[in-house]
Amino acid sequence: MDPVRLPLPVVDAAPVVPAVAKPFVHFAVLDDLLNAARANSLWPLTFGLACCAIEMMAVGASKYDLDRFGAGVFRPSARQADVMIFAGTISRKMGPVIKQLWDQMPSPKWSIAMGGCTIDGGPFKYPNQYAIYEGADHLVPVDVYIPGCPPRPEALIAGILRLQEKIKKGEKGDARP
Amino acid sequence: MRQSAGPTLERTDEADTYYLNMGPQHPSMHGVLRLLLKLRGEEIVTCEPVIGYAHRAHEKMAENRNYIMFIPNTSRVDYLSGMIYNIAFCQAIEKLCSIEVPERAEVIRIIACELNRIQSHLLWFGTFLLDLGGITPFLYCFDDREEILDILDRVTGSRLTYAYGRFGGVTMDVDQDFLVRTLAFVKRIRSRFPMYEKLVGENVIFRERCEGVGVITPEVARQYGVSGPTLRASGIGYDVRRAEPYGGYDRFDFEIPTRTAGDCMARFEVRMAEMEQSCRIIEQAVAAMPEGPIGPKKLVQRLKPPEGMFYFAVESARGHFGQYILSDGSNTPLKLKMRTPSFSNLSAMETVLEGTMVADTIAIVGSIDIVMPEIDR
Amino acid sequence: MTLAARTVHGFHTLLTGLGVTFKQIFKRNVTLQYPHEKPELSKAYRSLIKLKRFDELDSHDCVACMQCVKICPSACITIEGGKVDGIKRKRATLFEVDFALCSVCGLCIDVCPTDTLEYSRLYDEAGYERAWTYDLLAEFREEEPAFRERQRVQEEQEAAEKEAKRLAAEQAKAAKEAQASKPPDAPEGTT
Amino acid sequence: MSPASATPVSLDGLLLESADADFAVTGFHRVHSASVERIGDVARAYDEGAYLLEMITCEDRREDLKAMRLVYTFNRFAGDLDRHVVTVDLSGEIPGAEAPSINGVYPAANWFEREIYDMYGVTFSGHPNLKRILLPDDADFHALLRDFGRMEDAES
Amino acid sequence: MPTTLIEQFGNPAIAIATGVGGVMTVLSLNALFLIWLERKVSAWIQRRMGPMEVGFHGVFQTIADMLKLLGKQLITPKGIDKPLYHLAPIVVFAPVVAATSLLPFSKSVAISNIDIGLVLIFVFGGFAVVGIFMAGWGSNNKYALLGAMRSVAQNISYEIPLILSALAVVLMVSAVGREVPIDGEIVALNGLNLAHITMAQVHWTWFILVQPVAALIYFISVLAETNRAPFDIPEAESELVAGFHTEYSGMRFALFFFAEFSNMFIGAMVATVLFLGGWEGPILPGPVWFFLKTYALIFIMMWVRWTYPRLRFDQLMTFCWAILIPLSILNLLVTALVIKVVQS
Repeated sequence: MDPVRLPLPVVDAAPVVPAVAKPFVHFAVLDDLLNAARANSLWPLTFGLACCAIEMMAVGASKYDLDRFGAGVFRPSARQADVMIFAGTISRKMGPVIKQLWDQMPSPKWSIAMGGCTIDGGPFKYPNQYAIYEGADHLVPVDVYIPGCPPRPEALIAGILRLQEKIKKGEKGDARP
Repeated sequence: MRQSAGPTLERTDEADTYYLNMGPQHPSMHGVLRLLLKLRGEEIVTCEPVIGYAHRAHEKMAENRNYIMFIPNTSRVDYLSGMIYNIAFCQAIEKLCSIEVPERAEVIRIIACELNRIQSHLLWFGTFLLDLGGITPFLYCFDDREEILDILDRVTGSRLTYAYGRFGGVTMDVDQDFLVRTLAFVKRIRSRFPMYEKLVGENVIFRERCEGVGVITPEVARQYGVSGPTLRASGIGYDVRRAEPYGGYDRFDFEIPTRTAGDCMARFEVRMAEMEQSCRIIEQAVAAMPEGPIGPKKLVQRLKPPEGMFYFAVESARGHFGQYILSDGSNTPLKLKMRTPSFSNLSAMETVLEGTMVADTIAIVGSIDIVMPEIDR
Repeated sequence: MTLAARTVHGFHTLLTGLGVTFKQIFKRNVTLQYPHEKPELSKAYRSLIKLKRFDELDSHDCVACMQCVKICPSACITIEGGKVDGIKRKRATLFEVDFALCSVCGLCIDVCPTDTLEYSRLYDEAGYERAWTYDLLAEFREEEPAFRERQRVQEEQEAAEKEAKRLAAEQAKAAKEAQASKPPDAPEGTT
Repeated sequence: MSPASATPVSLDGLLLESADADFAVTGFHRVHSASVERIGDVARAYDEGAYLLEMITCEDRREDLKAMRLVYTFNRFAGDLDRHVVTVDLSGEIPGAEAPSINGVYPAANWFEREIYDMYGVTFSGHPNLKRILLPDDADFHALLRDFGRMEDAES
Repeated sequence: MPTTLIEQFGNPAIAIATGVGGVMTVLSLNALFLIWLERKVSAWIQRRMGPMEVGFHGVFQTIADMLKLLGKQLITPKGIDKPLYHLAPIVVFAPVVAATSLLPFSKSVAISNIDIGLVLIFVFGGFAVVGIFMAGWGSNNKYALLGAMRSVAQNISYEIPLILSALAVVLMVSAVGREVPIDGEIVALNGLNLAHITMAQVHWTWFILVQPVAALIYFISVLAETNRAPFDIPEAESELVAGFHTEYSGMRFALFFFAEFSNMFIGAMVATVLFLGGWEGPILPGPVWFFLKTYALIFIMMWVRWTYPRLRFDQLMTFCWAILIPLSILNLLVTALVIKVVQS
């Protein structure tokens, strides 16, 4: 039997974006339709940082084929992307670039932290580490975390499916509850 | 301390030129390379590669840890030849502390490293075509690459960043099924080469885009310390496996493919020929697989390295990867410098890219096959 | 080659390129439809570590020797344990691994003296929370008291056997001394 | 294996001391040490001998040698293998340590020297644009110095 | 002669309403289908599966894309040239609708039947260039500017072989169609009227058999006009990030996306009219043949896109000026010579 994941309390990630009030008017059916459309056409930003980028490419390739979920359209320009997949270690020099890219993306936008480095520093975390941000949470609100070093392509697809469920439930990415 | 993202763009000094920032996030910048180009129209006046966006402090970690605890870092320095780097670190320590490696382990290591080299060249071929605009060859290469990842997964357990080597051998033995699948893969990849040749090698658009583009003369290669397929495409047949044989490579006969043109097309042909040579090595290695142990029973942890300076070079998919170890006899290195090939190959770009078009820059940088964390360490 | 010949040859190569891709259309696709089809993982597959269940003990055999904690490069294993309520063999009472830090290098498995660690088959982990600490003792926790009981009984048996053996050894020694101290006249009571 | 002794490079008078090294163990054919002033001539000599600059690195030897030591490795890719290492000792204070840049002879040195300046703080006189290469430009520390960022004195 | 809407409805207001309505629905349905087809064709060629999860075989995938793009935030970057930036998508998209209304779908159905239909098509084709340049120049982004400069040079230079090869067809039509019986009376065919061109091919044979060189040049030029690979240099993904539409997000980007596929659709339709005999076909009704031939051409365009790398910009220019234009002029001369010889 596989080890059971501890129901640890959520480590309070650095609150990056102030919470946005719930929308005042609810269009029940339209909201669901719009959320379903958003969930099924998540255009990721081509944004490989390190080793996980190769596994992200493998997911885009024929064997695992991300296009089956409508997410295979990798948009190079931040203006046309919906989800930013952090694939690899985030170095300190890359921090301002990531923040700028995140601001350039039109909302609703989501982010997936793929690989140990983007969750908690991964194999490069040691006391007094000077070169990397230990976790993508220091820069950007993260919606889905995928552990592994590097996570298998199936894990990234599972992560995207989790993100789709989250969107279908209607939670906007950058408006943290 | 606020971290700025590198040189900011100002007005250029020359007339009718402007700075274009092929920034850290760019579809064909192989990770997080940033080219600060000064352009006149579409022609490049000066090009300054700005690196450091994937700096992860490997060398600082090496100085803070025992030798054994640095093993996971090695395959993450250049994750496209992860196996070659992982085995190279183990071989360096074995040479340093003169640890004996059983013959079967050596042959297994050679097969794994050559499979890793083919996989790296395949991925280079795919991304090179992607830079030139052809999308389909990229996906065909990934089909073949997935085959290699499956085979290596059977014995190392991971797909990309391996921790398969230990001081004195490897962690898991190879069974008959692995050997059969490797030979089947070699047969399959050999049937795929003519298809790639027809789809891409002879394609007139590809030839127009590559011939005569980004010529690196042997003199420039020597001045910048260029190594690997990029050097061999400029006519110098230097390959560490032949120049300073290590790990049993002298037992197998294989040629070192070279070309003299030194342009993108020559680099393409050298890498395709190199894949064929790696297949030959694998076939001979599988045929000559000796019986015997694959490594020490107990994990070798406490090392007694002699003091002084040591250098151990290996031929990675991108070129001459040298490890310089300064040891003071303790179980932790005083200094571990990793001389990575792409660092020098990319530094040569400052002269090679002058005067070329923007589209050629993408082709040339793509043709020298760089991996950013290997440059930034 | 004149311009015309080059154009014709170029056009010919373009057609062969089209031929190659056209043949690919009719070949079967190579996609593994992940959520519907599960991948078959190789026997050497490496993922997060887990505790092996030994048949003779019917439980794990982690003696909290802290070897793996010392050697783990990313320090992602935390263990607490020791001698528990009277059993001589040490037991781990807390064994947690932070999967976000683990680089799956396998050094802990190689260094474990009781060889109780092995790789789990987790391959598609994804979630909404940032904490990825796994509790490896979860499956053994409820049967722990039963195990300790069996262990205590077994240790008492061993102690008893050792006791008995020691007694037997003393008797044999005493008997030998007794025999040695009356050498020439007839040995009495040779049974 | 090329005979280590027959070095086609005329280094007479430029080096402080030279010694043969056992290639099988250390990976070098000859180990030299040169003074700071003569490193430019040494580099030119190697350049004439068609050697290439394989690598420059720096060691923080302030504890035992009271010096920052630069390590230059020269090798031949075109001929048969012949790897020489040349060590140069500089003054021990950072940011005081200074060495002449050999970028004029070997353009490869440009990035090596920038990396050493970035990681160790050793400045190179005559370098075209000596600024940080790996760390962000406004970083105010030199990462690989032994007293910087040690694991034990981290406030975890 | 196909009866136009004006003749059917008499009242111009209704005619215009039905015409525009019809064209818009045809275009939007077709764009949705083409985007889905493009992803499926690329999947077949690359031996993967393409959109699968959103409805059977991903049929509603493009609808999901469009709905999502509708719901996206419209970012207006700082420092842009406001009028140019906002007008660009409309200028790129509008001529597409106009050009579709000129085409004769079948013997009886046509939205309009203008004597200089072919010239109008090329005029509307020229509009797209202006729109792309406005987008590139207006969005205050160096990549977009580079993309815009490239697209202007490319479209203008490839317009010449396009028109020259079409001229060859016009020559043939007027030569062949001296006296052709159309619903009763004999009429001399006017080479510029699209319906007449199709009639000529009905009357004689398809022009692709007679003019293979012109057809090839026309097809290559249409690829270049619609910025499709191997000529997709203005929005070269690997060089200029996303070319002229780098700064567009949400529905504005969707309009560009929409216009690109509609341009492809129109290019294929005009090629069908010029070379493959429009609505002419043995048993199936007119429009079915028309769309069948159009989608065959579109499939070839997609097939070409997923096979070839991209030309460099100066190679594109030399290919056009050194090979295509001389070839098309030569072809025109030969056609004129042959017609002169045949007629005398």
